Amino acid sequence: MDFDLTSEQGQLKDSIGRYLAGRYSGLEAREAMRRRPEGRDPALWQGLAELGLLGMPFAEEDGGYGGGPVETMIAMEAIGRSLALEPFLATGVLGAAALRFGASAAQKARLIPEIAAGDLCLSVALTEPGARHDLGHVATRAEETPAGPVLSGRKDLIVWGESADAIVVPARLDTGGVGLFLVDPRGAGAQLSGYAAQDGSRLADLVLDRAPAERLDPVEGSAEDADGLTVIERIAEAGIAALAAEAVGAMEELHRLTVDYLKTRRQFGVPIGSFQALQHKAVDMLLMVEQARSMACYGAMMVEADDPAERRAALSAVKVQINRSARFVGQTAVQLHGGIGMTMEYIGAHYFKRLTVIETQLGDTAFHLARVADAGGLIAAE
Amino acid sequence: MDFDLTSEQGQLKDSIGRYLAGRYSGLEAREAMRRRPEGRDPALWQGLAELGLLGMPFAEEDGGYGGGPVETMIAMEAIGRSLALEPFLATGVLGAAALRFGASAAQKARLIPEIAAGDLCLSVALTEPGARHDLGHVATRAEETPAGPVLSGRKDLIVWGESADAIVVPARLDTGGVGLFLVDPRGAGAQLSGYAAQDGSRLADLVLDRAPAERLDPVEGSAEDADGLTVIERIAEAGIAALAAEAVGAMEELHRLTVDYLKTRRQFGVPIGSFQALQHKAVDMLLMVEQARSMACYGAMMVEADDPAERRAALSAVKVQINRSARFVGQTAVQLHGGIGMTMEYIGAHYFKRLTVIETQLGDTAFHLARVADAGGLIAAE
Amino acid sequence: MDLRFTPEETAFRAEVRAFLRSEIPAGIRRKVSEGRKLEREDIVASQRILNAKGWAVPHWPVEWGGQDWSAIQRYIFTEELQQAAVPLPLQFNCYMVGPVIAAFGSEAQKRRFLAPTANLDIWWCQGFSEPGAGSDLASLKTRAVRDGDSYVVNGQKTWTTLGQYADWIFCLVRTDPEAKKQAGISFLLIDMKTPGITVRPIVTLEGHHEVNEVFFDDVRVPAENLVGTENKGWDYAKFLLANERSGIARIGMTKERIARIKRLARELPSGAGTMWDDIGFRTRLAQLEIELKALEITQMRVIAAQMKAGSDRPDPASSILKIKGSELQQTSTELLLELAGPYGAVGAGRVTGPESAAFGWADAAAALYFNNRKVSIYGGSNEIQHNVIAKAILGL
Amino acid sequence: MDLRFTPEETAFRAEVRAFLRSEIPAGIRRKVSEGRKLEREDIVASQRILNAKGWAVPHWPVEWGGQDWSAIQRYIFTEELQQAAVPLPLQFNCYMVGPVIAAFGSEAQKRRFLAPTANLDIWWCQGFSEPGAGSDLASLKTRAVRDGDSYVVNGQKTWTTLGQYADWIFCLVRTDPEAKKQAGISFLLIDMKTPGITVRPIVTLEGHHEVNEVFFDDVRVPAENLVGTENKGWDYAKFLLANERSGIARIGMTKERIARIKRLARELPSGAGTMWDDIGFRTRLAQLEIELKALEITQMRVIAAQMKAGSDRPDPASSILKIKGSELQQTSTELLLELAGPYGAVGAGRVTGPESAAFGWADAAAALYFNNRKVSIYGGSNEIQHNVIAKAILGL
Repeated sequence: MDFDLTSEQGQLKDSIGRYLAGRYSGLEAREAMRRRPEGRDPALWQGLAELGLLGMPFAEEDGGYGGGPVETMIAMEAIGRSLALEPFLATGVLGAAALRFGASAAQKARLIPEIAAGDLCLSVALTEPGARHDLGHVATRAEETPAGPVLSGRKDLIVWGESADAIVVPARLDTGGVGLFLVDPRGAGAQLSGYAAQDGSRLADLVLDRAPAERLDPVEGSAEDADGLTVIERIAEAGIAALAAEAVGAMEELHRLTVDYLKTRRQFGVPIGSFQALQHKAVDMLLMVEQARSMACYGAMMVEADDPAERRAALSAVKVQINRSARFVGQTAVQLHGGIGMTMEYIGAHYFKRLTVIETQLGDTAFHLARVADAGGLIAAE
Repeated sequence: MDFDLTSEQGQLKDSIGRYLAGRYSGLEAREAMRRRPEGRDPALWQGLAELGLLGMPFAEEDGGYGGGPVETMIAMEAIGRSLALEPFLATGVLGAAALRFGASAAQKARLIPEIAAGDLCLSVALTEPGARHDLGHVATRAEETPAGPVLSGRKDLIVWGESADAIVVPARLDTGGVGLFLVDPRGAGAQLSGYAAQDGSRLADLVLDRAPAERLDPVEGSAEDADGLTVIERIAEAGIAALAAEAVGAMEELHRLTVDYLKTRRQFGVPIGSFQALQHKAVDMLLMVEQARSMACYGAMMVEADDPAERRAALSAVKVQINRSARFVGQTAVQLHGGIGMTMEYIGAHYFKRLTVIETQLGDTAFHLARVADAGGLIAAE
Repeated sequence: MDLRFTPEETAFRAEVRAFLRSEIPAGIRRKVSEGRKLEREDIVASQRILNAKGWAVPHWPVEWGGQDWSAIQRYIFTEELQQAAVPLPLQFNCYMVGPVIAAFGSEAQKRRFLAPTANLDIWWCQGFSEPGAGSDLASLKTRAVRDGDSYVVNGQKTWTTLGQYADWIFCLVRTDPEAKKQAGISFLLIDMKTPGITVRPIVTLEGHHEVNEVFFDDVRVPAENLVGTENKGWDYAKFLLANERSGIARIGMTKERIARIKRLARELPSGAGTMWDDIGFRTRLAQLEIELKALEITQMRVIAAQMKAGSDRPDPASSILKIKGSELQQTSTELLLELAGPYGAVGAGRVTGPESAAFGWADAAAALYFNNRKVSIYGGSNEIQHNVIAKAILGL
Repeated sequence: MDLRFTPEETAFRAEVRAFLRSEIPAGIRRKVSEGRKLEREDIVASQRILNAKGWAVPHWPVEWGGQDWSAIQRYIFTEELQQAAVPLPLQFNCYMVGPVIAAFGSEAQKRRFLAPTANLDIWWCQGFSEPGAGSDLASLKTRAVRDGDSYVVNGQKTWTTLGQYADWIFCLVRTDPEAKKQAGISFLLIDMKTPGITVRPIVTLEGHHEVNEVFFDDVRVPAENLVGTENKGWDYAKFLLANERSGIARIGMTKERIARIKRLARELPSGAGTMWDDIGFRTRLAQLEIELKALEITQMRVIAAQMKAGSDRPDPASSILKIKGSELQQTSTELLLELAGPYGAVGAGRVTGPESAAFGWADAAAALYFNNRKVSIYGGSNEIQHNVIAKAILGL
């Protein structure tokens, strides 16, 4: 048992933290990026590539830098802390998981160096209208043609879809199974429409009408090869572990802002942090942050566990705790700030909004709690 | 809309309150009664009869004094406030409802004057082993014999069963329906065994083996006549409305004790009630007490509503709020008292225990919340 | 004891309900229901319809347009407004400055202001809060110095709701800087067109421009616009804030939202059925309904106690209504957000998701959730309400 | 970063588990599991089995019977004790007075007391709390006046857990009434058979005689029974209380209870099936398990941080473990009580309900629920822990 980072991980943490803190130096800097047509500053992506972050999620033999869940945790926590508008979740987590678990060696060899260099952004189209949180709801159809497969259907809520050069799209095969395909969202038969999310990031819907696609080919004979839904689960699990780390970064920063505010804001002639009722709420926030951090660690550990049932229950448990902590910490931060916490001029409010969106992503509290309950919980009855 | 009591009701409230406060003058007085073989002081029952309380639950034409749900509420609230060990719930609420809804005019004429005079105590055997909260679970069987019906089966958790001269027992008829019967718990074929409950009151189990019984005959053609379960539902609804009032009386007194304690107990050189965190908890207790009081009023109003579905959902809603308030108020009272709240030498602890038992009686929170949800809630979607 | 309404009260409710649903435009009511931004014209139109009926200011003195209703009628009326998703008559006009002018204003002020205030010909905003004051309202710093027939006002107000639409602002200003906190404050009416006033928008969590900062830079206000007596403004403010607290539980509004959630849940696909089949969701909704029912009766008890005391003075029990009422409003928006599911993340104005007419609301769900965080903050935060109850009711 | 245990740690866990389950009598473990009252002999027997194995006081110095285990091994050991429902080694002996004597006692005291303390040949109880002191422990009033070779002790202690079984009591007494609060307190060992000591039982909520009041009336205590230096007792008490806090989260105990709830739920009839089919119940249980998993990792993080700091000094983060750990213990007893359903009302010792061997526990469910209310009160109430965190971690 060991919670220390290796010295390389420590360096990564320092460099990514420093890099993002420098660029996201405050709300105005972030707002300036958000107002750009892309909803972000694409120049920063090259910076992330230069830091080695974009090759990190891939094995060295595949052209990556051999990072694992801990490296992802470090990156996502820094993103959460700085409230960065970087599509790392889309490319470095969801897209990377799709390639790791779903792509052939040749596909990896072709795509990973491009991603590592910052030249290729991905996203994954995990949901369809009406699917709610069920990732197994795949109505988009793949059809074989002499020129290769074409896809038809509708996907929505694609994270940073407009920033993606290629989108991984699950589609129903003639066999009834599900396969994953790479689609050019600006190619023939594809219509991508982007829009703002509540947290300042961007989402996109994708309508496909016989859009040419390239099938991702998992390692032959693997579990992922047998069932494309297995790959989708792995992608979602990687996403939950990453969102957990992002949420922890955001919560810690929001808690810090709140405690600072309690120390400096004066009412009735004293700092409001001298009121016991407010102190205790700040303590309750800390408890929730610490519980969330523990579950983010648990997520990083369990995301590579071998047993699918155990892994699935664990990641669902992670999301439940993250969601509950995110809600409590966000709401309480606003409450303790009073009016100023209600304004978009205050960066704390933006943390609250990001945390709220995280709650809705990759399954909400009720969905994941039901999954843990269905699995019979986490503790064996013996 | 009117929350005032009539002057008669006001007098009843004063007289019952004064009577019980005089007898239950403190924990020692109560403990002395509890330690008697009966678990109470039977002499007090005559006093309640003299106050007119025991005839109150019955219509004047049936030999009663024509009270209604408000009178029951007044009585039960006083019982709750004084933590009285009187079997009024058994006789004056459950038993009375069994007669009101389930008995023929002749039966009423025979039994009610005896009850009003304090000479006849009843109880109702609402549950069987394994029924959990389901009152429709009736495995006890009634058999017709030339000498009249006989019952065989097991009933448990009968409220103040040892104090009852006759027990109302639901049993399965040959037709498959359910009928209600009066059984002498000390007669042939009946074996009654009493035991202490967690709150100092007494419960009893009843084993019947071809025990002679008298069938209660509802008014011919009424809903209650068609289905004995309807009578059982009405009995349980009357019981919930009464428990709600009892809980409110107990909660108000426990809250008062707690606020008093906060004012008098000193730590760190000041009354602990000067600590804001404790003040706010005392306020949260008050909120829960007030919400419970409102629902006790609602229960008293709805227990005579005509529409069975509406009545049923309403009383379930009442029990949910009462249970939640009882738990919060009880737990918080103990917490605010600290160590002293944990001891049986302190009367507040006994209120907590009674409130906890109320939570388990006539359906717990989860049971009734599910009933409200199944009914589609309380508010029409339009 | 009887919780039922009299036949007269029931008939009154039916009359109000029928009028509101037939006369207030459905488009406006839908905006209210979904928590979308109302335009100035929406609010004006709705209030003028009510005023034409004599219902914009029923709680005012009869001579100034009031209705002499019982507390129960007022309760029924407000609940019906909320349940029909009608914009409430502008509270700054109807519940704040109007009653203050009627009670404490000069005859000239009454004649000049009350009728146009009721009809929303004058739009008022409130100048009480200041940056740095927060819950400690009386620590306000905006100064008004008497100079001949005028006051010269300098300072800054904040959280001025809908100040961008306002014709006039009623302000608390410090007229005696030597006096202790609550003393030395006056109640001043100021024309927003007066030179020296600047309004700066503040965008709140949900992305709307709902509140403002208002800056006063040597603003000259005719002395005739002082309400009542100089340095007695705090008394009028307390009178006004007591008014503000009534109806703060917004039970009708939460009921309306619950009814809407039920309708939406029945249409919204989830798994093989709809969200209405999700017993967990329905259980959470039932829990909210139970607490709301309890609060509704608590509110009736407070009203009955006030009627019995023959007093319009605020009951400290209204702090209970504020705390619990705001919690339940917030819970209802949480359930709406849960209902929206992954579409809760969608930014305002974007319609996406299942191809169902019922789904056009999802982009507003998060906005409503965000916006409703304010209800436990404004009008005395819930922490302040706890302090009030601890002191006034529990004697701690 | 790696949350997994090393193969050595896993082997250690297996060894502990196998030993506990084979060597500690099942009857004793069942009582612990159901929260029933343990007799003095149960506790003595269990601790002597552990002590014979060298496991009663593994955290003591090796020369006095300790094991030189790592913090992780200690954690594993405690968790296994709890999960196997083994009575914890008597904390007054093993976690309180023993470490204090080992650290601050004279050589003579160490030789006289430590071995019999480890083997429970001497049963210790704690004389810290006094009526009127509560969370303000340092306000204690019991006096010890030096008289020749003795101290004469007068005063009263309370909440003396299992004092009825005790051979000795370790007390905080005031030796310098002039000094400020924390100064002027000494740490004294007193033979319970000394004339002038009276023990009065206190029955707690669940109906058991677990705690006592202890009265001192001119009790003469040999001066050699003073631990360390006169008037330095508060330092030793702080050292002791820090020890007390470790393992306070009782995660293993809650895990054991959850496992038991699952087994019982699968056997307990409800409707057409069992309570395990009740998705609402299972969801509440899952929620508890999730929070417990998070707390388990939080506890490991605290241990890892302590190991890294190379310090046994208490981390203020242990207050987090105390708060959340006590909440989850309490939640687990609430679920057990819910499982008992209507049989939760049944008084201790009565078996009723479904004719199932699995149902013999129901009468103990409420007792366990009642008894567990103490865990958020003792050892510094959760309100006090909030104060500690606010000050020590947040700097408020």
